[in-house]
Amino acid sequence: MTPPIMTMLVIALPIFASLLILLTPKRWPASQPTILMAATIASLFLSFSLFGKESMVSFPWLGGGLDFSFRLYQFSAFIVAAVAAFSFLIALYTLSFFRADNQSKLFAFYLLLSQGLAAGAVLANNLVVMLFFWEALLLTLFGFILLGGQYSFKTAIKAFTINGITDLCMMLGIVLTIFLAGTATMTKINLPLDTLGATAFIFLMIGAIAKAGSMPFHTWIPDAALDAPLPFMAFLPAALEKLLGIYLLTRISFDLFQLKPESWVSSLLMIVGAATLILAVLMALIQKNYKKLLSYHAISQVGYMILGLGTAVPAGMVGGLFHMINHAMYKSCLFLTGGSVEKQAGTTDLEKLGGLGWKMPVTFGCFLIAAASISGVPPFNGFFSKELVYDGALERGTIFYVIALLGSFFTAASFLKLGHAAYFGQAATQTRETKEAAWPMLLPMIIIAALCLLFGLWNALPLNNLIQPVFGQQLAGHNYAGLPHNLFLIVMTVIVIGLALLNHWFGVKRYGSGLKAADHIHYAPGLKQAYNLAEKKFFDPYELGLKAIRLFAIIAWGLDRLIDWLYSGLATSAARLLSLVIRKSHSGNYATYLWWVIVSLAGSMLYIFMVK
Amino acid sequence: MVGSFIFVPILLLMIVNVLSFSHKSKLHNILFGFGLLTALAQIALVLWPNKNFWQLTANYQFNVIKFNLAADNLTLVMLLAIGLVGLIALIVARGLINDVDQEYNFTNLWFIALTGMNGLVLATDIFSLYVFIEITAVASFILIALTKERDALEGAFKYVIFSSFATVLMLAAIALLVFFAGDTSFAAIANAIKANPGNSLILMGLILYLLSVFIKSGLIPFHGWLPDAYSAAPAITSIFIAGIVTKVVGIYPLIRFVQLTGTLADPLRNILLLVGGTSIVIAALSALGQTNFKRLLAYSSISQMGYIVLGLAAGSALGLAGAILHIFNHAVFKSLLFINAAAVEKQTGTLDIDKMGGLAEKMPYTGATSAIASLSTAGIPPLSGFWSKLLIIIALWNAQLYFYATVAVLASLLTLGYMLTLQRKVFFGQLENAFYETKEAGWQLVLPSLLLAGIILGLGLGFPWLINTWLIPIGKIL
Amino acid sequence: MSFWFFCVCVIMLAVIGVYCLLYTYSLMRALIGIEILIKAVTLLIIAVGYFSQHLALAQSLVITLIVMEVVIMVVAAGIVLGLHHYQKDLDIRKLRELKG
Amino acid sequence: MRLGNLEIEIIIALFLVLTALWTVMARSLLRAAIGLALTSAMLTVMMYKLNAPLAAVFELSVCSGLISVIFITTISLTQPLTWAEIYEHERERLSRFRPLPFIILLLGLFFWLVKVDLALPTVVAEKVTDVRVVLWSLRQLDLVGQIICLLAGAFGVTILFKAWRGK
Repeated sequence: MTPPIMTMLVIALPIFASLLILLTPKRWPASQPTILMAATIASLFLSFSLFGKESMVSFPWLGGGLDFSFRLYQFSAFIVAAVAAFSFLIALYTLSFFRADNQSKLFAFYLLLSQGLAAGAVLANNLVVMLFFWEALLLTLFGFILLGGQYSFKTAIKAFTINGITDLCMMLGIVLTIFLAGTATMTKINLPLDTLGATAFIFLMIGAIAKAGSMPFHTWIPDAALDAPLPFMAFLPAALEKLLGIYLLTRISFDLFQLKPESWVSSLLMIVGAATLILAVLMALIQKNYKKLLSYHAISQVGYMILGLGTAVPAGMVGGLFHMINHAMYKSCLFLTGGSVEKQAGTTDLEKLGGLGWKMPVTFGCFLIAAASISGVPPFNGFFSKELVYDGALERGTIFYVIALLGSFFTAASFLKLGHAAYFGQAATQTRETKEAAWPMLLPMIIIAALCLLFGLWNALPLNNLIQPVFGQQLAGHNYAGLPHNLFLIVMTVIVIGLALLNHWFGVKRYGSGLKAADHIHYAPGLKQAYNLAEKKFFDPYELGLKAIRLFAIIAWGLDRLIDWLYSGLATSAARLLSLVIRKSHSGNYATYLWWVIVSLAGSMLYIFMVK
Repeated sequence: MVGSFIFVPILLLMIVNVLSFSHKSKLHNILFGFGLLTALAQIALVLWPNKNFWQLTANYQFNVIKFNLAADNLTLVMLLAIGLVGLIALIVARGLINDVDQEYNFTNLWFIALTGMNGLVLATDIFSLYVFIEITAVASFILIALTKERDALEGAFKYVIFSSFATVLMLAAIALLVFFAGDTSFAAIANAIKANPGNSLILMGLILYLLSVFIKSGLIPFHGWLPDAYSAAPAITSIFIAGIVTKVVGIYPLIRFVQLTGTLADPLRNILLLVGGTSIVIAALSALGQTNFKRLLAYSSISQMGYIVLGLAAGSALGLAGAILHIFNHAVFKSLLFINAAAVEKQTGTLDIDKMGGLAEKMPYTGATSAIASLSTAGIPPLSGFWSKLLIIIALWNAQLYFYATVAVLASLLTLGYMLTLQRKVFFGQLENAFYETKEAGWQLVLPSLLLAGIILGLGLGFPWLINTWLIPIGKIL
Repeated sequence: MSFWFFCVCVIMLAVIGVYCLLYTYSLMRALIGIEILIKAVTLLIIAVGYFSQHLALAQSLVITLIVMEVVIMVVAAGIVLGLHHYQKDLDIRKLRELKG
Repeated sequence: MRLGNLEIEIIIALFLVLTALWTVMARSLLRAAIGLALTSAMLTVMMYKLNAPLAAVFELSVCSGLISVIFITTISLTQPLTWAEIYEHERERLSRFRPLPFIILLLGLFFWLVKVDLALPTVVAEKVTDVRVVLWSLRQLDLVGQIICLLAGAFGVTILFKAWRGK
């Protein structure tokens, strides 16, 4: 097969398979998993065999320069392969996750459809074509969340509305870009960031970072964590949407537009990144639910990627992109461990969990590796990408570096809390009988955990083959494989992790390891740290610090809710009020309606003769 | 030969009625068969056009008969939509009406309405246009009042009043335009308009004509009758009237108007824009709060008409093409939604969406097809509704009407809002106990639903190939 | 007599008809209002025919118009009769069941 | 034809407007229907004066004849109220219609005083001046339309005027 045909096949195959799944009758229960596995394995092979090839495909479409064109090159092939890989692993995982037949069938349908559409969006070489696939992904998102059961409708609507609004921004951005560049073909666009260019860029950026789940477009993710099926969380918000969002952000920043370190747009990106990572991690710290805690981390880690790419200096860009692929791995691994725990123990409420470490050793092992990765413990992959982001941030401003480091500290602290509460300590009565999960659920976790380790120990493999070629010329003379070059950063990271450990130890010591006090313990060590600092350097009372951090967490929470309300509350109630007024005016009296006609008649005649 | 679109149905109708050779139920079966054949033949003639058929004028055989009828691309699309919705209404009627008398009456009136609409889109003469509008209107008055239920009569009465008022305005407009043209043909009137720019009597005529078609198509603020008539009419009438009749009666003359006046003068265009924009927003907001299934659909209909008017006001081939495609799309998805409403009403006995819930479980085909139709209404890609809205929005943008383009884009969020509310309240969510025994409404409703849903999907997916072969040539009639 | 004179006549008749439509409480009177409006427009067509010397055309239009008018009025009267069956009078104010 | 200073058309128009006014203001529905027939008759006279005799005949026979019959039938079928009720209704109704004559008067005065200068087209005489030729050979489509419309009306009568079953 020639590369163009394979390119088209990589999009078409999953979509056709998804339709096939929809058509399989209930009488053949085995057909659906067979098709699912066959399609995901086939597209996995297909996308890996596309690696290193380049091709352009184009069909005439709307006319006027709008062609149905696709471009396969190093970057898109990489993302497509990653999407296919995650799709395969999640498919494997779902084999024994769902109980209800209908649910697994629809999930398989949405999974394959999303995969095909995502491949289309990534491969598109025309902004309008990309938008086409991008918008269609909205539908599968909606469908996925709806699978969660009767309470998920509200969340689904929320996700749909938020993503719909941001996609609208993206649409405006695309229109503006086409207007500025005079073409919709992505390879032909390369615009400077002047006033109009920056406007178009920011619109496109909103679409991209909202897909990735950055603040302030994130509020649906924690809700979905509770309502939607867990494999969905591991697939869409943790992996696929990050890949797509960051892919688009990279494309627009360094391909379609010329993002330079000195521009204000770059600073804006960095501020968005820094704010996202610190606010979300503070939110994560106070959560008491396995899935919800993870979902806030899914938001927080996007901050690192945006911060890294936003620096627009080589180290940061490479770091941001590397963090994207690393995050997709360890976060879906974490969600999958959450899924195993939910399936086996029946709950993800941390207050009811405990002592799972001995009962589910494989899950626990995978959790340990992934948690170490996300916390940036050497030598796992998260460590290396974070170091690169730190490097870039430090180059642009110390404040960004400090925030990133602080985020790291809280990340480590919250995962210590999570691990402790779920896997150590006393089990509650309900979960005492828990056993290890089935092998189709364990296998994906093990594979991803192994990859986390591999990408860490042998980071030259992803960096030299996947990440660095993306930026090509811009990286001339740099190579980031191997150990980080800046010893200061390593020392600081190790210190921060050490501090987090110390902090956790303090907390456990002080409040005992009672599970019910778990979240309280993890407030207190943060406060104790602040207290110690204050005792040494400033005169800062413990209570004040406690209140300050509490207040900060409350403000963060309030901000979160406010944004939420703006989306789902204000707009809806305004529309409802207007609707009520309009309905009241339709009194059923035909003379009233006739009056409207006559007034309009008189008005339009007056208007016509006045203008004339 | 295009005259056969008028003669064949009316002759068939007369033969069956005048001869009335058999028992009523048998008679009705014959009439029904004729109806199916007529509609199918109409669709076939449009889809596989035969040059000889379309170009032969009627007077080649008898010198006595001379009709001013002609078909252009727009007419073809309208004939296709009329045939399609007509066919579907006829089939659905068999499932919905149980009474032989009523079904016989429906089929008779269906023939008259079909003839009226065919004549309307084929007419080349403004007064003939009026005559056929009136025929179609009379048929639809009776169709609405068919079951003689109280609410249906109320809706019909309001429709009679508003329709007659519109007729009076249109006749006044015809009188003023004919004053200058000296003839009633479209060509003569177009010439007269071009020859007398800025004449106040002509302007008066144009504005009267414009407002009369606004009333006929129920655009805000001329819409008072429409929600009442749609929601009170019997189920089968709603499908037929909302799907095609009021569109042919109202919007088609509007398109001819835009074609007549050429590029619209600025004040007229502003009126079109204002009415279109207002209709989209206000009707969508109103639909948001409705609890009656059919009334919600009626307001949605007004809102979609607003898009068509905006497309026309853009004044470019692209906008016109988008508007025409949207008429066709609207005919398809709105008939489908009304069929779904009819199915739900038939099976549950209510139209109050607050009382329903979870029906998709019991009526899977109705649920699935209504979801497709709703999403097409809201303009979600890749369904056909997306493309027509996209064309309209692009046309508005190209005409530098940025405000209205933005309104059109934002209002599709409102559309999505009320359509999703509808879907959630009726088809998803918790199944009410009362509906535990509910079943699908029978093949007469399911089959047309699936056909229409298939058209929505097919048009949506096939659009890229459709646009250059069909739509852009249609838009060029301007 | 000028064309304007007939225009004034038409406008006056139209105002009477519309006023009747707007302010009446009787279904039959609403139909009478419509009738007066149609009279006004008939007069306009004839006047136009007279002043443009196209009386033959205008007359043939008016004849068609009259036939249409009769059919509409018959149907409307039937609907009024139906409504009377339910509400036992012709009060238009009871015609407000459909609203919202 | 001139009557002193007035032209006959002015008188006919005056009567036309007055009969229309009376139709709308009339106390009972029956009188209103008769008023409508009178208005129609005045219009017929006006048409006759404007050299449109054929249309005038139609107007007279169909409008003041047939339509009046339909209206009067409908009115008598809908059981008029008792006289006391009518009287009560009328007082209230008249208060709503009282402004109408003044409005008409003001309109008439206004348009009498304000002479609007209309840009009329140059007259091109008709090629075919015979109504029968126009109607039967040029406007055949309208005739077909009339037939269809009458057919629709026939169905309307059979459906709407049929008695209610079992009620």
